[in-house]
Amino acid sequence: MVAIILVIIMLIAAVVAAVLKDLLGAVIVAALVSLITAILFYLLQAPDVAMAEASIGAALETVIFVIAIRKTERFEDK
Amino acid sequence: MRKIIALIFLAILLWGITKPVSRIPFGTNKIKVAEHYITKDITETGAANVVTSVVVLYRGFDTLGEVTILFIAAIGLASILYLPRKKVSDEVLEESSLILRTGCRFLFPLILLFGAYIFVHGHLTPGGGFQGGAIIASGFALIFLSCRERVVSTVKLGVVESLAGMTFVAVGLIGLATGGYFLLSFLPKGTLNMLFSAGIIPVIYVAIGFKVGSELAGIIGNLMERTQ
Amino acid sequence: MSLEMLLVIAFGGAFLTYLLGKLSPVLRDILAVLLTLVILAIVALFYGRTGESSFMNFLGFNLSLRINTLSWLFAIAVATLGSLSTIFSLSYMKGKERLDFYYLMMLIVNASMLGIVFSGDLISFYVFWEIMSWGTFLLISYNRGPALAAGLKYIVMSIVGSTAYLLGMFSLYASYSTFNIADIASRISTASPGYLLSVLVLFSITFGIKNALVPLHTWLPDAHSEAPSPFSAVLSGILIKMGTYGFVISMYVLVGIKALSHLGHGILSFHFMLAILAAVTILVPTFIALMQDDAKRVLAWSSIAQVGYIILGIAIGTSLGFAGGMFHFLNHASFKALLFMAIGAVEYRTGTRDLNSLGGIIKKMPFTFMMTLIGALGLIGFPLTNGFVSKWLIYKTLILGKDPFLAFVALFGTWGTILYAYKILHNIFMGQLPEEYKGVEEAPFSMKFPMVILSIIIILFGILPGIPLKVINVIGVSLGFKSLAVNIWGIASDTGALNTINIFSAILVSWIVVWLIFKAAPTSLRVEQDNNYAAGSYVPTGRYLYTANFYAPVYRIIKPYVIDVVDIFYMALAGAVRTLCDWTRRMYTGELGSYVMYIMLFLAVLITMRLGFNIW
Amino acid sequence: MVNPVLLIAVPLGLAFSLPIFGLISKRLEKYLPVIAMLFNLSLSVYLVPRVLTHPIIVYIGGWAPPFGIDLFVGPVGIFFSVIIALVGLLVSIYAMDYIKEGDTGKYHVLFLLLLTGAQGVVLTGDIFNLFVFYEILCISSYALVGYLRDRDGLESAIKYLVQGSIGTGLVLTGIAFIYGLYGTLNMADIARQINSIKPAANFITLALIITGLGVEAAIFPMNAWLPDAHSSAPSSISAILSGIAIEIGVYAIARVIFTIFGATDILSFVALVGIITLLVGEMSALKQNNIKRMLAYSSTGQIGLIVFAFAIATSYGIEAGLFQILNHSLSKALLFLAAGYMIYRTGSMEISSFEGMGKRMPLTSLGFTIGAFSLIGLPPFAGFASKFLIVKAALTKGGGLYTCLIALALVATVIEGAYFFRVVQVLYFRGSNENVTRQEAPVVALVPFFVLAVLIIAIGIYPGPVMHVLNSATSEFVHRIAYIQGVLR
Amino acid sequence: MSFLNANTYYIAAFGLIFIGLYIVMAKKNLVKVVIGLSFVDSGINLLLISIGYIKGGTAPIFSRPGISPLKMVDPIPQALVLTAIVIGVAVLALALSLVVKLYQQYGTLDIRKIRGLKW
Repeated sequence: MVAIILVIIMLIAAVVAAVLKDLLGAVIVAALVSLITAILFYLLQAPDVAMAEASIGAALETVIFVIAIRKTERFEDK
Repeated sequence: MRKIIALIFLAILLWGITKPVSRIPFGTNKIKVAEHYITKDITETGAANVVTSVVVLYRGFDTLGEVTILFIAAIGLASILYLPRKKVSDEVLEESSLILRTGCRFLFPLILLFGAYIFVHGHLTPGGGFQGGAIIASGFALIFLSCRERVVSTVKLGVVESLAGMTFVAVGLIGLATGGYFLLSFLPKGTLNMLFSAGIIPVIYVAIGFKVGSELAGIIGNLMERTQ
Repeated sequence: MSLEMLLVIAFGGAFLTYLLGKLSPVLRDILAVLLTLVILAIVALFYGRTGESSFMNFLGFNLSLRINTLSWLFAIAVATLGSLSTIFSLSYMKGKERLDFYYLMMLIVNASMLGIVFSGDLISFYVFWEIMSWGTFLLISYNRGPALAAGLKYIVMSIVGSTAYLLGMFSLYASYSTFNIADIASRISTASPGYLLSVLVLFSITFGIKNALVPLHTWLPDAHSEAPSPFSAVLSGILIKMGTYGFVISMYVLVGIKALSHLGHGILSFHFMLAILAAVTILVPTFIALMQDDAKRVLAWSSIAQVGYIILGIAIGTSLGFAGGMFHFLNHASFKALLFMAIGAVEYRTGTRDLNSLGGIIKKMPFTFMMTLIGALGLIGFPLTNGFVSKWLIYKTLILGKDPFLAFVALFGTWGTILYAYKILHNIFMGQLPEEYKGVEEAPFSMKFPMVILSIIIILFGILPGIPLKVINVIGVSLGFKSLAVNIWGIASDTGALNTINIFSAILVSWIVVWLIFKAAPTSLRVEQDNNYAAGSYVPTGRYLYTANFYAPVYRIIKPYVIDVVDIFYMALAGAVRTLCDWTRRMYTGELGSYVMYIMLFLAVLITMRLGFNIW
Repeated sequence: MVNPVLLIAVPLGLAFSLPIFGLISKRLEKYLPVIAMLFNLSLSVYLVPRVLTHPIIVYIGGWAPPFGIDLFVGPVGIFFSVIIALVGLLVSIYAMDYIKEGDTGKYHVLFLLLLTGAQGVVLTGDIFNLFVFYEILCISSYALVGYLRDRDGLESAIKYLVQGSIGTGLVLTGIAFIYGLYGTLNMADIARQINSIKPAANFITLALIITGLGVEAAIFPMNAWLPDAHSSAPSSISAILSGIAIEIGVYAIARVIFTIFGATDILSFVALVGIITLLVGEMSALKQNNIKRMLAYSSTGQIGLIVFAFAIATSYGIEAGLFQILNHSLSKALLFLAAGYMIYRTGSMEISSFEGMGKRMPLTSLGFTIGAFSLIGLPPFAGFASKFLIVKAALTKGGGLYTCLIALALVATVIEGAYFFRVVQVLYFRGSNENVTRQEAPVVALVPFFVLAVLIIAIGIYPGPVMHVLNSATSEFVHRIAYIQGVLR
Repeated sequence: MSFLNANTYYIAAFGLIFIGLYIVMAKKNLVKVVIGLSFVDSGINLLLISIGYIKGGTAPIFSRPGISPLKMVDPIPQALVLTAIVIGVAVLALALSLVVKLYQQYGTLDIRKIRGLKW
């Protein structure tokens, strides 16, 4: 049951990331998606992967995204 | 128009994908090879964490490739962001606050320590070189972002990553020289759940930890500094 | 001396010449001439030899070289023209750029032609054929300017031809699992007519392109007129005859005379269709030639027309016709090479070959005029030149074969030939000498020499046609034709004999009669050209160029009909292909999203085909 | 006996250590790829004779397949590794002088890793390992395409990256399905369990993998990245991408179709796709004025021809395809390398700017001409032998479909001839012939030209030794059971 | 509902993959495209892990004595996913560095405007 709720949140977050015009917001939402994926990995009895996804997918990727957005532009259509 | 076509393609893809998925019912999988790993793991490798033994020993060659890929990304990123003139800018951002700086200076060694713990214990507990390396890198990211100080220059990071990579290959070659197989686990298996056990796993994971940490830190550092 | 050695000498010598050219141009020239002469000598020594030997293994197939009288005949023509044109090049090409390259290509083309005629299997035939093609391409392009377009046209058509050849060759291989010509020939008798026909059609495309058979001729006029003159001589004299050789090989050696006669009947039979094409090839190009103003272009179109006679003779497929066609091939090689060389000599001295601006060169270059005259007479088919004999044979064949239409076409073509041959003679050599050509000199020795040799051949074969006809008869018999009654003076056929002694005496007698009549008549007064009454007004010192356009009425009549429709069609086709190609690449729009969609499209197509249509 | 794993380990170790050598001396960097490739070349040539009789199966880490990763060093693998090492060696010699801009040390590392990735793909016997090496190949080529950091380079690199990532994503999905269905990743072990592609699940898996690999192999319509990437990369990289990378893609597809799935059913479709690729490539190239883009489109076309030859699937066809791969590697590398210096001298990629090159850079032009002639398939160059084999394979296969397709392929050859001969004319016969100063490419660049040209001619005249290797290689593809039994004994 | 229950993770995985693919195909901002790529990666990882899962299984770690090997989930997909995650971050870092450089050259991230190479 927890899984279903998490999945629903995750998919909604993914759609939001697709739609959002604010790239920074989209990246934060994408980080949320990664985080939920990490939790799902944990639920699937994969703690190694969960750790990796949390530290790499959720944290470092987001950092890289944020840096990139700061170097470019924040809003999608300008 | 474009969106509709995209959706049509995705619908067809969905249609196709249901076929194999329906042949793989969720939660029932357990097949020969994996079973071998699980049952023979302790006697063959001496590592408590089966995932680790798969990653480093059974499929160690993949891991070598994977490390290479990260290496390529770091090098490629540096070459793309390369600035001909030594124009690595001390970009003028507002000074970060004292609290932040103090906080991250306090946190930084702890994060490093935690990362090191993770990769040293890769064969015993969840985690390993990649996770530990990533945590170390996030420590560096913290420093880069909050304190805006360059703790370690990218050149030094480069040396660390090269040495770590060479260690990996060298371990493999030593295995080839001693036992005739590349990446052979030539060290003793030791006793289960001890720190120094499971053959070459700790050695390789330490190397990977340093490598991944320095590469990811280098990537973030380069992205921060090398772009105006 | 084996055939392999000959080819090694020919190809190796070519490269050696190139390398030597880097050292010293003089040595290079000497070596080039020496090489061609050596080859000529070797080939001449090969006379009467037959045999086949395998020389290397290529991809599991034995490549072999083979010699018999047929290939010897072609080889001797190749070697002769090769050496003569190389000698001609010595002065013609002097001072031009990149001569090492020129000689290299010239010698390679010659060597590859030898390779073609000596090859005993279809693969080596193809290999040498292609080497010849790209060598020719490079030589045609050598002159830059408009030559580039000509070269490109040539090579594209040539690749089309080799494509057809490859298909034909491999379909033969698929049926008989051998590439050896003799082996295929021995097994082919059981093949179905439809299959044979398809193979023959494929080969005919290849050889038709090289042989410039209408409607595959369009590369030739450009290529011949733009190539350097010595090479034009080779091109027209022998290179396009490789197509003739190919026709002979594919029709009479591979398929064989017996199977060939079963390919369709009456008007729809293969050789009759080929003959019709040959007739068209005679008719249209002759009159197009008439309308050209560039001397080499006239000769180029004339080459197409003359090739028509050759193919006509060969296609009819009686022993007389075959002999006529083969003999005409030799003759055309001699007189057309001679004419190209003569025009080349004129161009070398005057710098132009435009028929409308030349004139009166006879005073400055009488020797060249004599040579041109002999060549033109041969071309027309004047008695006591070799052209007469071969055309006589062809007419005879047509009349005997009860093909009045073809015979008429052939005759009609000869009338056109007379017109343009005279046009060349007159516009270049007769009339008034323009001011700018007052300082023109006679051609140098290295140009005279090959021309003399060729004109001797023309006269010799005209008076003693038995020399080549005996060889040709041997070939014909070996291919399964009836033997002809050949003697040194001529040839006998069902309805009469050709005997050059009779002709010789008849001409001698009439000559004497005419001379006597002229002697008897009062002597006429020679006046200078501008010595005429002008009513006191100014007499222009410029030219009276009344000759330039003296076929005007004929032009008016034929102009609407003799357009090179085929060329226009090909050009339109090429344009359409280019447009199509241009549109194809619009697919790469530069937009990332579409590119990713292409990937998904492929996947979607695969899935739909499997799940929707259950194809696999 | 020398362990073939060194073919991968040594270049990898050298690549890792290259930055450290770079710290010691900047000038040392560029020699390392040469050394690595020299080592690889000599080792692979040394291994050829023994591999032809008995494939060497290397267990990595001492784990027997299917539990560990194995390298299958068979005739195919050794054939490809000779090509990779040879072309890689020549291009790295060329690059010693050619690459001057940017962070050259990084270039050499990436270049070496690209070749290592290719080497790994052809040797490995494990499908996930194949994927990993494939990613090494792809990612280093993304970075190298953008190496010059100009507008075109960056644009094509990002486009290539996105398309390539989608492709590898599809491959990984396919591998996930394979694992789910058969529980193993060893190719022989998978092949043992798959008997046909009749079940829809198998087919979809195959489709995913083919599509994914097809992106790198540049099969139409997944080849949109190719003209961009090949034309805007540094010429040495274009040569490698064209001469090696896409061939590796084709190899991977062939391995998947022939060995893993045994999917001979879909081959007529693949043949069709190959011919379409060929036609589209050649037609797009015809009116192209940018020389590198023209060569890139021509690569697409040649890949189509190779795919077609493989799809004939008789032993003749596979043999012909492998031969064409060899020919294309040599010729296209030569073409790109020669074009590279011509572009360098003129500063423009327009074909029209190469007027008079025949005088200005005679040897470079000669190299270009030989490459072009070979690619068109003129004797006595290597291209003739491969074209010959392809036509032979198609027509001996028989059947209306293949006859029509080979006719279309030959039509495409005509188009190819048209644009290559146009360039040859520009090189030698167009433009003023006034005294142009001779500006030949440096000796370091001429060495690869010379070696490639000699090889092209030598193979064209004596294809025998190559055919010897190809025969065994073909049987490795054809005899699937022997492969399985060899690995899982 | 039982279908949902049984296939939650597959739905999650393919949902992510499809949203990612959709973004790559239909969105025009390069950063968005890269986000899409990362979604595809995550989706595939999730797919692999769910393929290796066993109902009621434990993590494949002998963390304490007495764990039955037979109840462990499949370790191989986990190993593969570790690799895939690292590959994903590598590609992403490279992509973003290209994006940043590209922005300096073109001044836009709109892929419809970045069309210097076509035809």
